[in-house]
Amino acid sequence: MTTQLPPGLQLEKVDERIMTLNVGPQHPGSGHMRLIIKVDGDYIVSCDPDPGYVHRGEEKMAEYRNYIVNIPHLERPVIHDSCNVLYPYCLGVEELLGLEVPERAKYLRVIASELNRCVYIQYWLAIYGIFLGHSTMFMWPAGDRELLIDLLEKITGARVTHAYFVPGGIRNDVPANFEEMCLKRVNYFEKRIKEYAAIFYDNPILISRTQGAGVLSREDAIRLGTTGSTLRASGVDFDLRKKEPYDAYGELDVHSNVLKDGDSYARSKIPWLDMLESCNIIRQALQKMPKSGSVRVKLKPNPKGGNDEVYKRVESGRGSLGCYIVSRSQPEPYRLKLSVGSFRNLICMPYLLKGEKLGNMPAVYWSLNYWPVEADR
Amino acid sequence: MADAVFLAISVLTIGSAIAALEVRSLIYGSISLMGTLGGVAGYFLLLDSPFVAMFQIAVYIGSIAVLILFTVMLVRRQLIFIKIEDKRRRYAGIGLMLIMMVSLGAIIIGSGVKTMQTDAAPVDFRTIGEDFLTYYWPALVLMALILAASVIGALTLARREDMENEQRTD
Amino acid sequence: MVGEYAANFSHVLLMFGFAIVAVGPALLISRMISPRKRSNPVKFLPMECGQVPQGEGRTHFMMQYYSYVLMFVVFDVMAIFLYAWGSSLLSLPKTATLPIIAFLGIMFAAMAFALYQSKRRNIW
Amino acid sequence: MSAIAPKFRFSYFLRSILDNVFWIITLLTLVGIPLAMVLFFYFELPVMNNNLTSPYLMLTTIADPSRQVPLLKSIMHSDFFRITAFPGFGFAALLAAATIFIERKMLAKLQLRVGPFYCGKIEGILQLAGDGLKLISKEIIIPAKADKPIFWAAPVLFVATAAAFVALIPVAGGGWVVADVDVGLLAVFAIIGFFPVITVLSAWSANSKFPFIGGIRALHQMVSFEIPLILSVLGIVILTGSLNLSEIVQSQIHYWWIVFLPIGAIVFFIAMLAELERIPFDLPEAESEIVAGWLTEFSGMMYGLVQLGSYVKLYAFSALFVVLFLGGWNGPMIWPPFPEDIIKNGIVMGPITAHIPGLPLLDQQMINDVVWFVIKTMGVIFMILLPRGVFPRIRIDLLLHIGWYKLIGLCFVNIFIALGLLYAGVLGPGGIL
Amino acid sequence: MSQPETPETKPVATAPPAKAPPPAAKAPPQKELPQFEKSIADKLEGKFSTKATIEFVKVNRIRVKVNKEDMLDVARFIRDELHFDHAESVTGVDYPDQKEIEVTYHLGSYTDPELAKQVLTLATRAPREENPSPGNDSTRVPSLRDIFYSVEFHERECFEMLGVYFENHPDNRRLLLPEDWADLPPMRKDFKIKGR
Amino acid sequence: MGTATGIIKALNSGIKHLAVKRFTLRYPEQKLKFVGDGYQFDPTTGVGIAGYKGRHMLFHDKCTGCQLCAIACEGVAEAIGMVKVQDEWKHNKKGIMPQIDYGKCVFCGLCVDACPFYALYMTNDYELSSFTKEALIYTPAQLQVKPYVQQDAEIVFDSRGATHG
Repeated sequence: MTTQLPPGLQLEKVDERIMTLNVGPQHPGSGHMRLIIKVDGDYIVSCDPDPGYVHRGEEKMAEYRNYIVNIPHLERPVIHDSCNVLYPYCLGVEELLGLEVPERAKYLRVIASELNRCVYIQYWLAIYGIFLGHSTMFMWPAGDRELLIDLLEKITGARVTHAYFVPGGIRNDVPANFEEMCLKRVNYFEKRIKEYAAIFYDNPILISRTQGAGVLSREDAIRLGTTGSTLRASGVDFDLRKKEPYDAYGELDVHSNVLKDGDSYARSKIPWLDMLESCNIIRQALQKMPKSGSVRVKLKPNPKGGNDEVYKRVESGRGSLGCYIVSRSQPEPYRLKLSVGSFRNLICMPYLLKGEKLGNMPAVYWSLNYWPVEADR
Repeated sequence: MADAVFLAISVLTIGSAIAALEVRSLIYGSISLMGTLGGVAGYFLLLDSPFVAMFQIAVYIGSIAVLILFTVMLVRRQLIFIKIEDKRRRYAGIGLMLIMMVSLGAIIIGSGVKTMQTDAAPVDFRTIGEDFLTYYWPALVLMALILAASVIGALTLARREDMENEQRTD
Repeated sequence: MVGEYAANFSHVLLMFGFAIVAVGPALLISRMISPRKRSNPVKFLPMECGQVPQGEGRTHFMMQYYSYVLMFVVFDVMAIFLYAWGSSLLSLPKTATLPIIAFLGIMFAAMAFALYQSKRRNIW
Repeated sequence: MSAIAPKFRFSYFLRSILDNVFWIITLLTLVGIPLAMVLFFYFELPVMNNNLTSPYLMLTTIADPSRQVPLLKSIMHSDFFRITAFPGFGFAALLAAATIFIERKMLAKLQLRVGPFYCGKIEGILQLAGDGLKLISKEIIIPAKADKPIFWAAPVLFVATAAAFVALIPVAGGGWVVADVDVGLLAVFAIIGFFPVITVLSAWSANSKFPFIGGIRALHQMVSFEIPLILSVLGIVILTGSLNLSEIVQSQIHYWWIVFLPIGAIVFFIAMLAELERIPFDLPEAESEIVAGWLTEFSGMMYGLVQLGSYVKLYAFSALFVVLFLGGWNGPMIWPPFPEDIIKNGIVMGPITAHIPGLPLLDQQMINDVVWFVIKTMGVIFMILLPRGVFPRIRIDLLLHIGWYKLIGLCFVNIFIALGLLYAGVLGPGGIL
Repeated sequence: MSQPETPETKPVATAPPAKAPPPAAKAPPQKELPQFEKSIADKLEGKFSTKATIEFVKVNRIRVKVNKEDMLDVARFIRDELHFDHAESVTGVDYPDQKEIEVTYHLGSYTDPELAKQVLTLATRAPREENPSPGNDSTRVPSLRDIFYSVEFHERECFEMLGVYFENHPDNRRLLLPEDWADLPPMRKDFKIKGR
Repeated sequence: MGTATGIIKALNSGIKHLAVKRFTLRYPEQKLKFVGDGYQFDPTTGVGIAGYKGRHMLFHDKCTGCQLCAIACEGVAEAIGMVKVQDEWKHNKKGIMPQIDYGKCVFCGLCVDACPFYALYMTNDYELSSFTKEALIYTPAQLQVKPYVQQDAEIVFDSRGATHG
């Protein structure tokens, strides 16, 4: 209905209700990225992610360095998950060069990779906590992470940028009495993360806030090509550790965690379950690991691959992490492409945030297990 | 002492009332309006009826002024009425005001306010409640109806009219 | 006596004034001793997460919960009437309960309507 | 020598301190003493020994401690003392500072970390002073397009409104309250009504998007939770028939209202959290959504003042909770009585015998009251602080839903409980208890 | 169909009927081909005998090369008949010596548990220009966004990194690079890193 | 009632943790203990020996000036440069030895892997901060000095939680 307006008064148009908010790059609720969000009142009308603030051209850099020297810089996209980000690269180069990894190195790789996954997920969880305004959930994971960081430091010699995996095995053997130390810490760590349930995952306020926020149905999860916890929270049982076992995972009993809801709550719970599963895998691997033996194949100084290409993928903390290497008989890769889980999950962001409430924005955004630095590479 | 306070409150009330009408910025106008309403509360305090004074502050400043502020903030300035300078309108307004003041004054003078004792004991606020629920109960029910009607009317007026535009997916 | 209560309330005002007098100098001192560099105009832009601000700061931004604010105005009045009733309850006759029940009934009907309206998100 | 402070010399540092001391002493003697003399003539001075104190007499009391006690006593019973120091602003600010310290240390303990540690040797007790110094020496940046008068006034008004709230809180028996108002409870609600106004005005004046959203959120939140806040106390008003806070406290000599009206207490507590913008209801300052809400554009001491105001407000609310539900200052006598001979004869300190009859400026009852009041208030403050470590932030629509559906329903349940108790003859005049 | 290939670039891709062995020089040439992968490759072969070239079949990996004109048909067949339902990555590889840019889609499947291990590599080539102006030159391939929704952001990345324009892509904008990037697309070989 | 019990459980968990020991490592007073003496490499087997990758240490009597470490670093950080040293060594004809710029070093340890003569290894010293960039460049003479490190804090588990004892 249109009423007769007094002169000088106009009805405002719809577009004037819409406010454009830049969430990021200098925003406590964004990573190193920007979300251009249009809000109508409390509802998000559209969302346009703008990554690229930490783009460093890792792929270009890799074309100039040989297969060994690529290692320290290729782990930079995700320094919290540096073992896993090197994993597919090492697998790929091993296939290119035709290397056979020693048995003990396979298990140690699995252990280091699972420890690093826990470290990554703890960091992710800490930020998820602070995004939801739960400061304890920031401090606890950030503190308990220290247990495993300390352990990894004893193995690899660095706290986060381990540079531990190399084509052909691992850089160094573990120190003495490692198994006992590892078991003790992993057991305590498992006990600690089980305590998160009462204060975080079973917290009614958290449940009321995240359940039903940003629901990604099974069909959409497949159609959008999501991966990792985002995919498994939507009810698709796809865990590369089980589906395409690499290294020692084939001999271990891996259980992949799947939830059906596909909302923020399920997406945030899957990594937590993954951590418990990781503790399990580490204990198994410690048992089955050969007690001694070689851990590294000796390489020539400048190894060359043939005219070939490989695509290897592993399950990282953020889902499937693929490494595509094109080799042209040079010591350097001709083209190296990292297909990272974060970048694949980025496409969900405009899809899920549309029509969502502004208050749900951080919950949905971070539950996608998106790591801006990795997506930019 | 009371006289001085009365004068001060009068100056505050009338001054801020004038400011509320004359200030160009709407926000400052509504702040001035809050001053006026607070001045009225001051009158009530001077008249030894703190209950009504607190009612005045809590309702008029605490909620109605907030509502006015809120509404003023949400409306852009150029969308408000353009001020139309018209001599006839002004005189008509002044005339209307005079008529209203005279009639109100007549009512007040006729209501027996002249015979009131200034040094009588103040009325306990509980008697207000008692009177409301016994002798004046129709007024209470009437007030409830008015409030209900106002909330319904306000809700009906405030909704947006361009519902067809579909921007939200839920 | 006229102004008896006003004298009591004046303490509240005095406290209000004293707080202003006490904390105002903090701002003044801060203004005096803090550095003031006005060379960089970007410093005085509103916060926009590191981007150049687009659009106005004070747009017509309406939350979908406007009805709650409208309801507040009415229910504030209602609550204070309930205080008048509650504080004088002891000296009231039993029949005086009826008007308050009618009052509450009408108000609850209005509240139900308002809550129903506030639930319909798409009209706001 | 380090590159960060290349010109630092200890002698310079000492010289600057000596400079400051010199100037302070000079200014005090040149300005302070004449000013004090002038002011003494204008102040209403107390009557001592049956004669009005003159300014000269006033100065002589400085030399004679036996004359100071009655003077101090008279000062302590003046309105000025009440407003500035004890039940008023100073006390509130002190408790607010204690609150901040407790919050930091308790939260740190809950989160298995240390918290402030180095500033002030003992567990970082001077951290707050350090923070205050930092804030006061920071530059105040005001956005260019802001509405400057409102922007400057908002923090000050926020503190002042919180202080006005404090004025209504009775701290101890015997009239230890700044403003003993007959309709105290209503006055409290009238003052609470100012907070949304100030918030929304400051948010509007900043002329920026995030403060604007934060201000509107704050408005919705505060305004919605005022109704449950007001209605949850109605049960007490029904049972006591009074709106005076001191009378409400006196009505709880034998039992606290939280025993009979637990639902009202819970509703009041939740509404209080929302009014205070504490986690889980700190939506107006939700940093992950809207940078810092309506505080985004405040910098330096303006931010500090808003924080001061919000902690004073926190004290005032928890004191109100104590007054309404936890029996205020009532409690068993735990303060030991003062020794008789000191009261009569004064203290003997070594060679000097200072005969100061009536040394205790405060009586035993009053100190006991204050101790109980502070203990209870600290308990309530602890309960307000604890959710910050335990709960995440809630969403605005859930918040409003809780406020308007659940809490108001519980309020009416509470009122019916109160009415039932009254009509069943359990409480109220002629009741069993 | 495809352009003649110089032997040192792409190792195999000879006549379609004879499945090329894994081309690595070190691997034994007469290795047994994995059965399951071969069956998939045969299906593709049977449908698009002339259009699609099977370049290699390895354990869990198949590589198919098509012309860019046949891209949409092959991709639709892969989605509908072979049940590959999402793209893991889209990679552009620059071959300046052949004046071509290859765009490689790595396709995987979530719905079919048998295909969970498989990654099908779908490659196509676009002509390359010496002085590129991204979006306006002949370096363009059809977008697979309507078939595999998940390639949307990958194709945007490929567009800005190599200057390959994807036709019918709804949103061909910059993604990672700064807004004022006016140089060559950085992943091309003639874009050199400073100092190397 | 699920909500109420959940809230009570969360509060209970919070209060319980008030009695758990603090986990913080008080850094300048306590320093974490590391395995062994530092990261070393055995070129005969091609496998490293676990240890912390801190500041390097250079044995002048073993370094031949072969530049392999500098070549290894070239693609990583370009932190190693070869400089002339004053001393005369028989095995080091050119008289050049690595000089490491810790403003650029990423502590990956590839230089240690590259050294075939056991001349370079990494120590537990990680406190390298300085006020100038120049002070971060360590000459061969500085690299020769064995750092003094005192690191003794370790994570201790007991019934009241873990601490850095």
